[in-house]
Amino acid sequence: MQQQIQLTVDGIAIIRLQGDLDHHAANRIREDISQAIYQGSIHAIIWNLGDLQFMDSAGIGLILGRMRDLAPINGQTVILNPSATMQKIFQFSGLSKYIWQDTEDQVIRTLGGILNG
Amino acid sequence: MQQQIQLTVDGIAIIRLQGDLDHHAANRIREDISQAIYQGSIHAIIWNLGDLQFMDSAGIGLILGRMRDLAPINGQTVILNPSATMQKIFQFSGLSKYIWQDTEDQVIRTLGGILNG
Amino acid sequence: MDNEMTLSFLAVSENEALARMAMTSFMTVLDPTIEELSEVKTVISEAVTNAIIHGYEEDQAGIVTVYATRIDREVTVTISDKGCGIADVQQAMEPLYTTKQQMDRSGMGFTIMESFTDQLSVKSERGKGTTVTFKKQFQPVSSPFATR
Amino acid sequence: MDNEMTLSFLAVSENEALARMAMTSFMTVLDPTIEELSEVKTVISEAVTNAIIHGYEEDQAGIVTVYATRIDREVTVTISDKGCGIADVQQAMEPLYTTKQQMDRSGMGFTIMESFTDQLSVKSERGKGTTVTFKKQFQPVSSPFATR
Ligand SMILES: Nc1ncnc2c1ncn2[C@@H]1O[C@H](COP(=O)(O)OP(=O)(O)O)[C@@H](O)[C@H]1O
Ligand SMILES: Nc1ncnc2c1ncn2[C@@H]1O[C@H](COP(=O)(O)OP(=O)(O)O)[C@@H](O)[C@H]1O
Repeated sequence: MQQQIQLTVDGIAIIRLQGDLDHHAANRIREDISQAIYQGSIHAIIWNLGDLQFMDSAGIGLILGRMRDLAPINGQTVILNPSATMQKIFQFSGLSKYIWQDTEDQVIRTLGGILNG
Repeated sequence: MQQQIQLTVDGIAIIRLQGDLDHHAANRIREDISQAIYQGSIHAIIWNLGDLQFMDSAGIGLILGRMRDLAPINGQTVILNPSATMQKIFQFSGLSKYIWQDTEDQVIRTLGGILNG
Repeated sequence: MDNEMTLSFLAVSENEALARMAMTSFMTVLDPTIEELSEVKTVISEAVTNAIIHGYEEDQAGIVTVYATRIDREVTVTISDKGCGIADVQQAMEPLYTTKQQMDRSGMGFTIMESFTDQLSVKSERGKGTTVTFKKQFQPVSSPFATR
Repeated sequence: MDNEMTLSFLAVSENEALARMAMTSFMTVLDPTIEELSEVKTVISEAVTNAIIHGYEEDQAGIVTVYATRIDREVTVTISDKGCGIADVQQAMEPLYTTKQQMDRSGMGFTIMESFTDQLSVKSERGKGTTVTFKKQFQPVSSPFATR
């Protein structure tokens, strides 16, 4: 499991996950992600799952947990490039409305508009 | 496990192996290889292991077995691109003298010279 | 029976991947579709994680066992622990129900397990442990709809 | 002990890959070098294949068991069968000695197992079965010579 966290100047965290996201992996990356969010005064998180090989409900827990972190400031959550199986898991969990069919850049532009407008 | 067998006009069989070569896989490909050898009136075999992920002593058995098939006609055996671990296995088995440091094309030219000269 | 395996391991979270890898290899011969493979891996991962974090409450001395059999194109798998057990199985299986929300658990484990299997049964006794059994039927290899 | 697993399966040759996959996953936490990983996989493959083709003579009802433990950076693995056993272990371990040359066996299994492990012991009793135990010490992760 590897993660890459990028913070944009307008307060968006792009989290790119690679490998297998299970309970073991989620425990190892949660702290890093939370820290980045708090330090960067983040208003939105983009979860790019394009390079994620596997995800179970630990992924749902990780994303829901960060949505709770962002809730006080009305932060946005966007999920990109889930596999077919991940899409089903998001659907069961009521998270499919956060899946966008766009590229990272498009999402950043759209969110920038929402956040600044 | 996948194998690709190519027969040249001057009676050389190039066997390219992919994946894991264990006892299970060797059993599945032995027949194909033996048939190609007999049908093609082959004088030499080039084993290209460049895409082989794993090999245990079943690989030694497979190669030694085909050397025995070629022995009556003084056929040649050449091994290309073994991994570091495979090199050790060939060394224990006395087969390292069949490992050439050349490309397939170079070997074909050299063997062509030997076979026709 | 065409094949059978039993895998037991300590209740440490690195073994969630071990269980998935072993099941992946056990299914190889069936030439599963990408979705069949990832769905079964997900179910295994959910059940094994539950055994580790709920059954044994991360007491790493606990042993989790995965028992799998294959008959033709049907796989039956049992994941069991001898941990604390579940007081009310029906409640536990409700979507979003979790006793560990502070640990970022979503309560979706059983829902996912039910959705991704053809049959699922959960047996549990308090103080004795929990056993999850599921069946999965794999599509015929010739299926033109399969993405392999 | 830092981790422990037991994997049992039917003596069918498709399970040679299963045993390798499970061991690969068991070693992941050690971040092994490519050679450490492939050497241990080779040893597992040799011992499991022997149990299947020699121990049980391909009687697919036989059960092969792989038991692995890890303490720090040392892994100890036992591969056992309840098959026919070996009459003369010393002779069996000689390079090139094989009782199945007609099956393309090379007789190099035990030689490879000895070369790729730090310690190897073989216990066998005719009619009772065979147990191969080996230890492998992994290089410290910081080693600058390691190809990972
Ligand atoms: N093996 C188990 N042993 C004890 N309790 C369990 C076990 N599996 C599940 N449970 C209980 O059932 C609840 C729901 O499980 P699940 O749907 O997988 O969600 P989650 O794991 O996210 O909590 C858990 O929170 C736990 O209380
Ligand atoms: N598990 C086993 N049960 C019975 N006999 C065995 C077992 N393992 C090895 N042997 C015997 O020892 C011989 C040498 O084994 P090995 O060095 O692995 O070479 P190979 O498998 O190529 O024959 C085998 O041919 C077989 O007679």
